[in-house]
Amino acid sequence: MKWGVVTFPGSCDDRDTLYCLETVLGQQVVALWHKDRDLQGVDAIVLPGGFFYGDYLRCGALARFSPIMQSVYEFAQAGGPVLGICNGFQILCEAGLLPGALVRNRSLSFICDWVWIRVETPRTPFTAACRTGEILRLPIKHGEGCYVADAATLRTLEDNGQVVFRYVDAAGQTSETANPNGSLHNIAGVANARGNVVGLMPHPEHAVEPLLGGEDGSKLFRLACAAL
Amino acid sequence: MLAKVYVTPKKAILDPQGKAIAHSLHALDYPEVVDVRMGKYLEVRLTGLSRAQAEQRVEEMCRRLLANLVIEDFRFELVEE
Amino acid sequence: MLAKVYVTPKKAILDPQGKAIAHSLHALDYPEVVDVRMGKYLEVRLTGLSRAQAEQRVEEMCRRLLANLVIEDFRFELVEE
Amino acid sequence: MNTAHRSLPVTLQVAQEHGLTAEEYQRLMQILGRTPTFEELGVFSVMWSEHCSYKSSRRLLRQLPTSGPQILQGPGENAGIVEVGDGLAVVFKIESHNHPSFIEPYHGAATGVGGILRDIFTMGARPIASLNSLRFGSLDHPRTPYLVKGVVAGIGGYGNCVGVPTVGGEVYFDAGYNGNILVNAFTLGVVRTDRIFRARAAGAGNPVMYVGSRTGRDGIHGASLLASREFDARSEELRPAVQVGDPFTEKLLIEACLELMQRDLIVAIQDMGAAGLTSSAVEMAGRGGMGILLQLEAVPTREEGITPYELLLSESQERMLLIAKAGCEEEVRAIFSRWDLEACVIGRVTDDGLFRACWHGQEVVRIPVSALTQDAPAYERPATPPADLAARHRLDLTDLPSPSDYGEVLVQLLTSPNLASKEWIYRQYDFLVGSNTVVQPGSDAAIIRLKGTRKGIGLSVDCNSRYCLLDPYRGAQIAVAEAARNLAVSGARPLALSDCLNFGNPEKPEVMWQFQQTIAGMRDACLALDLAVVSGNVSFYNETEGRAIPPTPTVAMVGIVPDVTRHVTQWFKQEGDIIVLLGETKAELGGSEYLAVVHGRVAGAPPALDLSQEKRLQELCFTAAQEGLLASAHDVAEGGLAIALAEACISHPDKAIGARVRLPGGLRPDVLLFSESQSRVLVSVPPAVLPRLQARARAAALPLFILGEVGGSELEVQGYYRFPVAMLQHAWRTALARRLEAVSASGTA
Ligand SMILES: Nc1ncnc2c1ncn2[C@@H]1O[C@H](COP(=O)(O)OP(=O)(O)O)[C@@H](O)[C@H]1O
Ligand SMILES: [Mg+2]
Repeated sequence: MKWGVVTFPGSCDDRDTLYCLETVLGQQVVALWHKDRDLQGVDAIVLPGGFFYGDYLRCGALARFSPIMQSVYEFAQAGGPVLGICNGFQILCEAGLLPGALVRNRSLSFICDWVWIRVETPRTPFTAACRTGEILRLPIKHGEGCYVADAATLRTLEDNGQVVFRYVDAAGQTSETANPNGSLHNIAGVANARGNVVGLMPHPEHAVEPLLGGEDGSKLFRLACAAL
Repeated sequence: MLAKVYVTPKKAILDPQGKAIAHSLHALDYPEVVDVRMGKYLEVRLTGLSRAQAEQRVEEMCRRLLANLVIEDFRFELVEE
Repeated sequence: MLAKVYVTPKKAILDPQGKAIAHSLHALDYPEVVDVRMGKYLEVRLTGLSRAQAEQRVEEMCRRLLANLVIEDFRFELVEE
Repeated sequence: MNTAHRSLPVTLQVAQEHGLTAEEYQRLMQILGRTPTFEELGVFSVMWSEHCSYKSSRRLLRQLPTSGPQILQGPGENAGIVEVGDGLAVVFKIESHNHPSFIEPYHGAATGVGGILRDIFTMGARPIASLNSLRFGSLDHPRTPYLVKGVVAGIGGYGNCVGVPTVGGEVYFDAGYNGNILVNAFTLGVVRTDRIFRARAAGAGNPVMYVGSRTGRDGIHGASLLASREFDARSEELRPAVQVGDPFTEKLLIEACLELMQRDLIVAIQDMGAAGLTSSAVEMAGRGGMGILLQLEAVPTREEGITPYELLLSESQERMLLIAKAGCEEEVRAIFSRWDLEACVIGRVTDDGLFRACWHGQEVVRIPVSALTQDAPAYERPATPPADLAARHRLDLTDLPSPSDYGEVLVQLLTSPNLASKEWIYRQYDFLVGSNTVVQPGSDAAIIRLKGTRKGIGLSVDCNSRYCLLDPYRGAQIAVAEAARNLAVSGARPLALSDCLNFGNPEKPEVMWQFQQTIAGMRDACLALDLAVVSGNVSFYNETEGRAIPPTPTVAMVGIVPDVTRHVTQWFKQEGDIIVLLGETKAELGGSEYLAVVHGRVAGAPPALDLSQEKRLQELCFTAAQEGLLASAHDVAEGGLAIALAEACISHPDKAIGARVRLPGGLRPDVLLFSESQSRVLVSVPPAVLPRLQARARAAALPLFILGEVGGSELEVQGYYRFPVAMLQHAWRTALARRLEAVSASGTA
């Protein structure tokens, strides 16, 4: 199992993702550079968080033109597992690999906090060993994490089980107050139709050590390996 | 040549910024405000293109980069300088 | 009545967004792009005002809230609907 | 451009418009032996400005202790450096960005963060944590909410985007800052001790290279002159000086510079901060005893027609100046271009000790470097205490009516802006990026771990300017003691500090007296607590329409946690734990939050401070923490014991826990509850540990009182009040947001 973590100009959590996979979870990892095309034979790809190009114009808008994205696109089309975290999620939406878009938080301000999310489907490589309905405590940190899509797209997502994570309260219930950013249907993460490309706003890579507040996030990485 | 590009949120899509601005305008005592939509305005300065070329190139820039058609509409005008 | 408000960064002020967009347009093979400035475009829908009143009220809204005069300029047009 | 450049003529009047005095102009003429060119006048005016030359503070600052066994770099470089073992050192500094933030809160605060980050990575350190210390006017003042929102968004906007976590800070609201807010930004970085870079020019002939954003006309005379004069109606005219930050470019600069520093390609490097190209070139030449020659036409610009004068003085952000090893230019360029940044040669190091600048072959500046650095003016300004000092200290408790309902007072204090939770602010900061944050904002000190070691770093920033206004000497001592106490109770041993001294106009004898007293207070506290000042910043002229801010010597302190798993947080943890107060409560309501909020008075003498007792208390807390004895420990500060108890119940990030408490008798209730006596800590321990804690307190001759027990869902202070903790928590957490939103209608007024 070999992971690739892409560094774009403006990526911030790329180093954290590498640290999480390599040092904490003991995985084999390579750092991929946005100007390269070679994926170095990785088995799974993570697009990490940060502020690609300063989030100027729109979050993630300018990333899909990076040379590496052509390779990521082909990798995804071939069924390879791709995980987009936060800014990585925004990039996947902008690149058309995931449906919908992410807009300014309802509060209009950046939010850094710990939240609860519920796993809605185990049918992705990143949730394969989670139970449906399992609750995870992960941090969020974003200014534009409000998930939107038109009504038809939302219906398709719900019908096909492409909603992977939803914001919930500690008891696992969706509610307005449990929704930190105004996302439609409390959506925290979605998958493509095939299920191999997943994007989410919360940061699993920041929840892998008890010393730093919890380790629920490691499930997304550990189980992916088992599932592949 | 100057391309003035207007990018606006699609009608059906949430516009939290527009909503917040309308709210503040009400609080500032402008009850006449019915609704606010917040978009982007870009001035793209171009050189060496005919009007027809510019028309086609700017359209393409908008589709590829300047607007996200999932959530935004765009229009533009060209102004000779 | 619709007020179309254009807010643009002042000339001498750095516009990092415009700079980044110009840079990516070049990378996307639009060498004809000389320069990009990025601003805001607002559509403010108004009711019950005469044109003259609207003129004066929107000017005031811009100064008080919609534009940050330290770093931005604004202009607007009124359109009957 | 071939036509010869024509400088504008210089006269005494022009010099005065540049902020120089007649005497300073005379002195400059003597040094040069001629009338300066317009460009030279510009260079002198910024280098001799208060901001760059420290002409009013230099002599007094020498009194501060600045060295110690672990101190690798004290004041004099871009930041201070302290060794922490394992081959690592931490690099840190705090700096002000007050005036720009008042004019344009978002970008002013953002560029403040950008500036302090550059001071850190320019030394080869990766920035891993930031703090900020903020002072705003009263929340009732119409402009305050706008300023608060802009400043906080700006700090977040910049810090989040560059990927450096903001892990703590402080904020106070006081009418004394209505016309002059304070934004002090601190960053800490980590560096291998064998990889430290300094800003010292060397090697005649080595190329001087420019990297980062292109130069525009922004910020000309910004930091240097704006920060060296009072605010008045004319400040509005200085608005073109406003700078807009570009955190994306900064992020590229950080990564590119750190990559560059892995290789052996450069001799020196410094950011272009206040006074831009001029000060970074002159300071690097000065520290290295060299000269520098600049070719101004080679400087990359972003607009047409920029003059040599403007190139020398522009304060465009996100720019670095470095001195490469001759022959390494191409390799340097290649590293920057990988990050889409331009690097170009704009001059070279010389051995003539001169700062020279040419414009298309014509020399426009030729000044001995020493005239701009060590020979800059230094003043011993007159200092006199204010006439009403004795009156300020008068406070007769018998005149003070006792409140009828202490529960009501508690809620009033918990929801007042200075004591309410600061969650509304720090939730806008990414405090997690970097994967080091062990204790996030919300406890007495932030704790971050040092990867690859067992250690942690504790960080705290403190200053109670009300105490400083009433008695600057004691106020400064308390700022140092409190910052250190915050670290000690969190399990960190205080190591060293950086200070940001925010004052009014130093040409006023009363302000100078405040400054003098502050330095003396800081010095004495540092000596007693065994601390060094390794970096800092002085910000004078914080006045509007002749009214100075309260003296505000912000202290940012850094400590080390030998075993990071043994850190301590301030909130109660476990039902049945015993609640203990270490230290003694005295009738000290002078300068207290209670007096200000409930009685509307700022009066009396601030609490006394016994530095030797303080030191014993801190040592006890630190060792007890490292031995794992403490379940929680919380510094008793503003609002006194009542607030400390409430916070211990309600500040837990995801729950609240009750407590039953009986307070010792013998004092008037409001003194008992709200006195701000120093050197007190509220701890909770499992019952089995209590005897050991008692034995230690006895050995250290520290008073210890058992107050009660943790548990239940109510906070009960017997005889005074009883509240469900969930209700207190909600009120406390949401108070600031409610205040800010209530007035969100005030626009940019
Ligand atoms: N109050 C102070 N206490 C200790 N050192 C100070 C103080 N003020 C300034 N210094 C030191 O003086 C030097 C110059 O400071 P400053 O001009 O703020 O740095 P920069 O050039 O990076 O802006 C720095 O090394 C700084 O650490
Ligand atoms: Mg510096």
